[in-house]
Amino acid sequence: MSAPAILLEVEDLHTSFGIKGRRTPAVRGVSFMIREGEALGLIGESGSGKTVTGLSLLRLLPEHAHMDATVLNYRGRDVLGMSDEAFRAIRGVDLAMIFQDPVGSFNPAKRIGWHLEQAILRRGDTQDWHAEAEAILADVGIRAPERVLGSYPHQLSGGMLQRALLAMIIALRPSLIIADEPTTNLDNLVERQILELIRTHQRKLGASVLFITHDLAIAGEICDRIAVMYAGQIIEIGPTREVLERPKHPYAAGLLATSASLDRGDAELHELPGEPGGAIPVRGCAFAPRCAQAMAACSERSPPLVVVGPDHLARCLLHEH
Amino acid sequence: MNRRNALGLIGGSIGAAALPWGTTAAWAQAQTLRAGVTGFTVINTLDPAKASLIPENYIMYGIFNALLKFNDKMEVVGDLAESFQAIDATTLEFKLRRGVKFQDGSDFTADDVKFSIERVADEKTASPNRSKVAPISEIKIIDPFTVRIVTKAPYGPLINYLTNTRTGTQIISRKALEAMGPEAFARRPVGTGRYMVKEWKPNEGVELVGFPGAFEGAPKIMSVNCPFIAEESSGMTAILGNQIDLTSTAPFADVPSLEKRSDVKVLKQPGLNTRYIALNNKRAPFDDVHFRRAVSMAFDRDLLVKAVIFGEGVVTPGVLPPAHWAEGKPVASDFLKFNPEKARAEMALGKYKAGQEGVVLIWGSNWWRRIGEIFVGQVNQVLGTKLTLQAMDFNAAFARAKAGDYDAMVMGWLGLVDPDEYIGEMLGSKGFRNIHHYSSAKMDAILDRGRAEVDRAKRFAVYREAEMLAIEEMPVLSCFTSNVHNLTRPNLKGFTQMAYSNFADQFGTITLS
Amino acid sequence: MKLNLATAMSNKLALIGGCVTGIVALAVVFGPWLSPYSPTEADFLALLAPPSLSHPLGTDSFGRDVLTRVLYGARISLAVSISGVLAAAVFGVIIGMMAAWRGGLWSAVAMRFCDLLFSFPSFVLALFMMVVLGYGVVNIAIAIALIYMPIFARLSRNMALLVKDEPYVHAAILMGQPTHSVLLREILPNIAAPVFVQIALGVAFGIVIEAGLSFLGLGVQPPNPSLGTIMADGREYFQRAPWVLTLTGMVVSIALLGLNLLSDGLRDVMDPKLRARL
Amino acid sequence: MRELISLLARVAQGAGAILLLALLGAAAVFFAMRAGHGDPALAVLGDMATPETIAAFRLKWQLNDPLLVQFWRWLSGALIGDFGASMVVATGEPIVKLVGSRLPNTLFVGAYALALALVISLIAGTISALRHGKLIDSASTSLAVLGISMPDFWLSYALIYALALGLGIFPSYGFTTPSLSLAGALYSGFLPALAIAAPMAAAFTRILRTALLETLFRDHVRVARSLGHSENFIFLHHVFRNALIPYVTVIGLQVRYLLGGTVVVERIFGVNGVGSLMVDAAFARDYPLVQACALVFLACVLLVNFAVDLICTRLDPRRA
Amino acid sequence: MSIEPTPRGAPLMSVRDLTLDFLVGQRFAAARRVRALDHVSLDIYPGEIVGLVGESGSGKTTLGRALLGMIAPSSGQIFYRSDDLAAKGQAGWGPHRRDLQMVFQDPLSSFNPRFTIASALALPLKLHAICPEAQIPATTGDLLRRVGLRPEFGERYPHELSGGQLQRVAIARAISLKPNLIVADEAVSKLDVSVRAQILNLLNRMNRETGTGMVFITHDLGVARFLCHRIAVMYFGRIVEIGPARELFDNPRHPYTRSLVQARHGDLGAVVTDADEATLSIPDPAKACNYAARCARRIGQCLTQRPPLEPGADHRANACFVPLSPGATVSEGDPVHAAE
Repeated sequence: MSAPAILLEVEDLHTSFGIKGRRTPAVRGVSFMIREGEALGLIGESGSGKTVTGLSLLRLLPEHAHMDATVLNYRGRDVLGMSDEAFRAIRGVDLAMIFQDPVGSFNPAKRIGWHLEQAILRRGDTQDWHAEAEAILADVGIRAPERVLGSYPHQLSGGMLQRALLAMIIALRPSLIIADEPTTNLDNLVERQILELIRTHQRKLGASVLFITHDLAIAGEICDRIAVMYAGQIIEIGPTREVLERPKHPYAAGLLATSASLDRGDAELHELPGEPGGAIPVRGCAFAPRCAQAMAACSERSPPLVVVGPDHLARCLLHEH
Repeated sequence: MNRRNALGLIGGSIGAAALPWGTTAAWAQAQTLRAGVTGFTVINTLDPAKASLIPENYIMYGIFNALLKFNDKMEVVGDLAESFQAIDATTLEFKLRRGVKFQDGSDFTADDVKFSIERVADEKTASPNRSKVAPISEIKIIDPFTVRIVTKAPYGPLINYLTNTRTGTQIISRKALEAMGPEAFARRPVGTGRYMVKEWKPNEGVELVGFPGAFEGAPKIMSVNCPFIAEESSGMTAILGNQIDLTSTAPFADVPSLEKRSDVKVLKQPGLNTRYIALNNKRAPFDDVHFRRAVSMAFDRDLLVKAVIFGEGVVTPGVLPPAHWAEGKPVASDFLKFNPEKARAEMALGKYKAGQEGVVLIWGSNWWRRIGEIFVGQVNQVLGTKLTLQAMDFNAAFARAKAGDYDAMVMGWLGLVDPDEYIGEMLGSKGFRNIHHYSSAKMDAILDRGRAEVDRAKRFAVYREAEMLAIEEMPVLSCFTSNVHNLTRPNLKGFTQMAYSNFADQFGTITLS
Repeated sequence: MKLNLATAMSNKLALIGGCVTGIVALAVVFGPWLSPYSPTEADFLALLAPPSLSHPLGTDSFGRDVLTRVLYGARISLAVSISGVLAAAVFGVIIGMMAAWRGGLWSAVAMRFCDLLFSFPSFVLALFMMVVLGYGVVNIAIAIALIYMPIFARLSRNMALLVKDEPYVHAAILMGQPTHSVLLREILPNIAAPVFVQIALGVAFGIVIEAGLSFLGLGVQPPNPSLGTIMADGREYFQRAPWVLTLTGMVVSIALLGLNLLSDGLRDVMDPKLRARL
Repeated sequence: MRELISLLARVAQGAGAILLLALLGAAAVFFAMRAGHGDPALAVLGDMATPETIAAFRLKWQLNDPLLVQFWRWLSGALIGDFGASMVVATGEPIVKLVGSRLPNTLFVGAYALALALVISLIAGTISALRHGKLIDSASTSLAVLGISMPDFWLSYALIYALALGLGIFPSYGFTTPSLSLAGALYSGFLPALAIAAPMAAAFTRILRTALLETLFRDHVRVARSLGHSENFIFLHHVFRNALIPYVTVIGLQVRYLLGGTVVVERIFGVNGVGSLMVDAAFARDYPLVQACALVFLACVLLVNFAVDLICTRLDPRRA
Repeated sequence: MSIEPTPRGAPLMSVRDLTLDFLVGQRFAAARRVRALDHVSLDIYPGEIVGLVGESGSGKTTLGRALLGMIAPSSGQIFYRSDDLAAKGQAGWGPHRRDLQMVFQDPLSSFNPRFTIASALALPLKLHAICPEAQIPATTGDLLRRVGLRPEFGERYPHELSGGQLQRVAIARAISLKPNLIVADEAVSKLDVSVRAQILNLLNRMNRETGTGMVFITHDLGVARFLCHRIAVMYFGRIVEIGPARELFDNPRHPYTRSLVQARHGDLGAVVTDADEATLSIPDPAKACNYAARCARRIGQCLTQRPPLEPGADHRANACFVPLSPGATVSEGDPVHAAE
């Protein structure tokens, strides 16, 4: 079986915020690629740089951000050097994004119908947007599309809005969907449905997904491969089963152990000491201060990504042989 | 033509269209005289018998004629009366002009004269000028064009009081008044003058239109707008910006710089007016003649002329303005001269000492207030008193003055033509301008003599006597008499300025080139 | 990526605003002592002298040094404005906090009263109060207070409504903190920032109100100098001595500029999200 | 249909609120006035008043009746549009006529000023926000701060001396009422309108710039961008449209300053409006006239705010 | 894990028939009434941790707030020991303030940004005279140590601490008064995964060490299972199922509980619609079972009657006419869903 073509290739992505001279790095040399039809999970806690990575890929960073990479190819085309106008042309129809906050994703002054109309017209080959909009809404599990089209965003629940947003993306038929915690603000049951819809429509469209989440379990269900981020770096990346069952990096292992202890209903949950976020040390491994297995060398030099298994890499000195 | 000139030209030509309020005429026909009434926004009536404010008179001068008027040498000459002569000491006979039409088309006759003057004298009319005609005992109509006015006793001021000034004795159309009623008449009066009221917009201005049948001849400019301009400085701005052609006053300070300009003409002459500090002679501390005299010597009147009106006027030598016909040589009295030592010595004679308190009421625009500020500053400095200022609006201040509830107040009168108006009405115990509550039998006796005297030279002597007494007793502190000013556009010709602050009476001869 | 010039700029402007306000404040507080002239004593040898080294802003119709008068006048203007705005702030904040905290009839009545005040054009209200109360320094301050009170009441009500539902306020109540302590300790400090910003703005606008009233002759009465009376005076002899009106006007503008920049700065420093409120 | 009903309900509710505030305002104005000092009798009768004429005057104007009776008489008149007659400024003139002839001028100058402020601020605010951080933004924001630091009366004189007397482009004084000539009104009203508009324009520019910048970074804008919509489309439909909500709201709040500004500016430029009328009435203590002017201004603010409220409802469906 | 056999003894707090309506303000049109709590009854025993689980809008937070008197019920009683607090209005809670405390969802906003941690901790100590003035610094330091923080943290301001640290301080503040009951409203949902475990362990330990009872409000059934002795599942203002945590989780009887459990396991189960579309197919929602619209097991009775919450012998109760039988698996045949 020949592997599907590479859709997106990122190498050494750096993103920082602030003015020259006082920049705070958010993403520090992230590299990965996504094949066609593949779902890659980007996992991390707050401040790990996962969202910034997604925004960087779509050039949606705020103005005071600075982004750079050595390679950023989409379908083999260099995206990095594209003009803003040229990049805009592929945005939406090739690369699309679902955001965390469904309520804020809609212009509060416009009806849902308007939003869908604009999205459908953006693709540009439709005679009857209204019929298509109704069809897509029905497709994302909305029972009364007519009512939803005529509603203002504030009249709908988060779940409904997230469905409508998904409908807009489906209408554009992109080949890569970046989903940034699309279900974090939703209730559990709705969360499930949205995840289900994303999975279904991904398959229908044959699209790839970059799934950004803090929830290991969700990533495990949706994704083919998983990349775990910590302090702006990918610290472990590999096939989902590999990473979830045989995590190599102590941080990934710790997270998994925590989740597992909760799922098992242990009397005492497994704890990772310390907290994510905070200042990144100048030298050495960013996780070292929280790491139970930290060695002297860990605070000396930054560990490189090393191969720890088939298609499985980890950024830890423990595995550097 | 350079760009700036072009802009100016455009601005000017559109500007001519953008007049204050009444621009109807401006759009319709080119010749409209725009005569700004500056410093006032309120007139209440255009009925001569009722009018009390100077801006009312400004307009009425052009609507009415009186039996007599002042010529440009300030001599009394006939107006509606062709001639007049004294039959005896108490009777004046007037031969009236024939063929004079009122603005309503009716004929002017002796009956209108009798009616107009008796109306002022009638208590029911409540005319502020009633006292001027009160001594008249009878007005006899000899024939339709001959009238005799008989007074109870010889009455000197009468001639002056029958002129077209602030006297209320302008001749109105009896027919019109009786047909319209006094209220309507006050809004749209009917006289014999060269202008009629076209529209009176309360608080905005008056629009006048020429009366073609006027006995003095139709005016040269038939349409006149008289906008009320609250600030004198705005009037200046307006005339500099070619929004008006003529103003009724000018800001004193700017007169020198305006005189240097070629785009505006300044008319000025010594005026018939007086600005003074009114004192409450019935209340401490100004109930003490020594204190009054001391205060009079404790401030420098020359300084007031310099600092308040920037030299646009002179120190009042006694009580009467020097421009007055009655004023001959200046009165020389130490009591009117700034002299700190003498002032303190004089105060020592009286019952009030340094530290004495008193309140001086001030009101009106800044230059009016400056009188009080300088006065209080200097007096306190010289005498060590503790006089203070209290600012209020004129009505409130005047109400307190009338009620006797004040110590001192800055006051002034404008456009009074007879010495009796200045001294008799201000210092006579029954004078209606006597807000000073000054009462002196001696003064009253002198004033009675003055009123009874008809000979000009003798009257002069009597009023000089009254002035000397006033200086001796110092019931008021005369300060200065200001020049009267009018600003005109350079292209305006034919306006004759008079000392008593005239205005609309001259519109008929004005031309704009 | 673009360097964010606007942020840097706004902070710099705020700094300038603070400096200008500081200089004006210092000048107003200490200037009169340093000035060799009296604000009210006339020098009739130097009437309407043009600006010179000895009289940087020239002299007025009394020969008084305009700079000295401006310093004293600014003192009165500032005092009037500050006391008016502070009174407005105190009453407005009390009304607003009570309305947000308790509601109830009195709060509703007070808020309706504020709405009513808020519906009068600002200067019309000031003018009206001058007619009702008469001229004078204290009455101007009252007018300014009435103009500004509804703004503070609304602002603090809106802010307090937000803060009131903050968990830390609930926590305080649950801890058994008495109401006055909750209001003073938990709520007041957290609505103070926008109130301070508004005070700075209000003082600026109060100066304009005072100057406008005095300019018309309805405000501060001579011989007390105030920025408005000095300018009104200057208008009377503008042709002869234009410096009195223009230079005083510029001083007013500089003071307002300082206060406005300062309030901008305060807003940015204290809470960048504040702009959206009120 | 439902929208129409809700709109009508809103209008009715707004009208009710306005009426209530206007009534409260009337009461406040009346009683505040009577609580103050100054005798209207003397104010009218002036220098030569005798006690008898004063008494007659008090009788004529029914000033001897109990306050409540006077209030009721005045209010019941006011409700049918009769504010009585002016006492001083134009004795005996019906106030309705007096104010009625002035109101168009004030409304015209006010609307003119508002229009100028809107045009200036829309252009400056938009450019400023789109080029934020650039030189033109700094220039416009600095100008805006400068603008709000120019009190209107002082700006009036600056404009008169620069544009009217200096360059001679505009009239220095006076105003042509719009019913006589619209062109004349636009021309002669320009400087007064500009003097009022400049500080407003500055305030509006700042709020529009802030609102645009805030909206620019909203999530839905980023979403629209992520969908590949053009920047023009996004600016028009997502940014500008939404920034109008706070912008219009602030306009509603600023109207009280704008109308307040007409008072001084009208007097300086000789515009015969309600503002200059009120100043004269204030000087003269013309009680009924001051009351009527204050109420007319109150009504203007209430109506404008009501209109702004309706517009905001249109702009922001969350408020409906 | 120490699941104590609850309930036993007299309840600490009892809620009886608690109903709470919000009026949703439509300024001119008639205000709409939204029922946040619908005849809720619940007992909380001393030392017990009761979990309130449900989706947003289920009324769990409202119930928690009503327990503390932060919101006035429309009807029903709230007993503290045997004292009916609700009958006395706000004042009813006054004497018991010290006994009833709360931990909030957002740690940062539950501290006044103007005060240091130490002064935030000191204030309740002072108010209730927990210890002599002089000992307050020592006591606050001690409290911080108990929640795993160094006493030096006391000098810092809230924004200088991370979310997890602040939540520890919040717990310290709550336990400083030695309350009988703490209401923890989504106390861990804003925290990162790794930190959440720390806080859960801390809460668990505190409960064991101090015996403080807790009402733990969460949307996460798994978290509730770990921490709580008993769990009450809420749906649209009603408790639909209640029982010992582990049993309820392992063996749900109400279909809604089951879908929550399934959702945790990554299965969508039978849930088909969002809540806001749910009422579309119900003729008279006021009379039907709340859950009927989304329920795959509904029968005719569900549309005409409200199922009561009937207690069973095993301390469990559920409000369902067709409860799942014990041991039923996910794939067990459900009544056919008569869709649309």
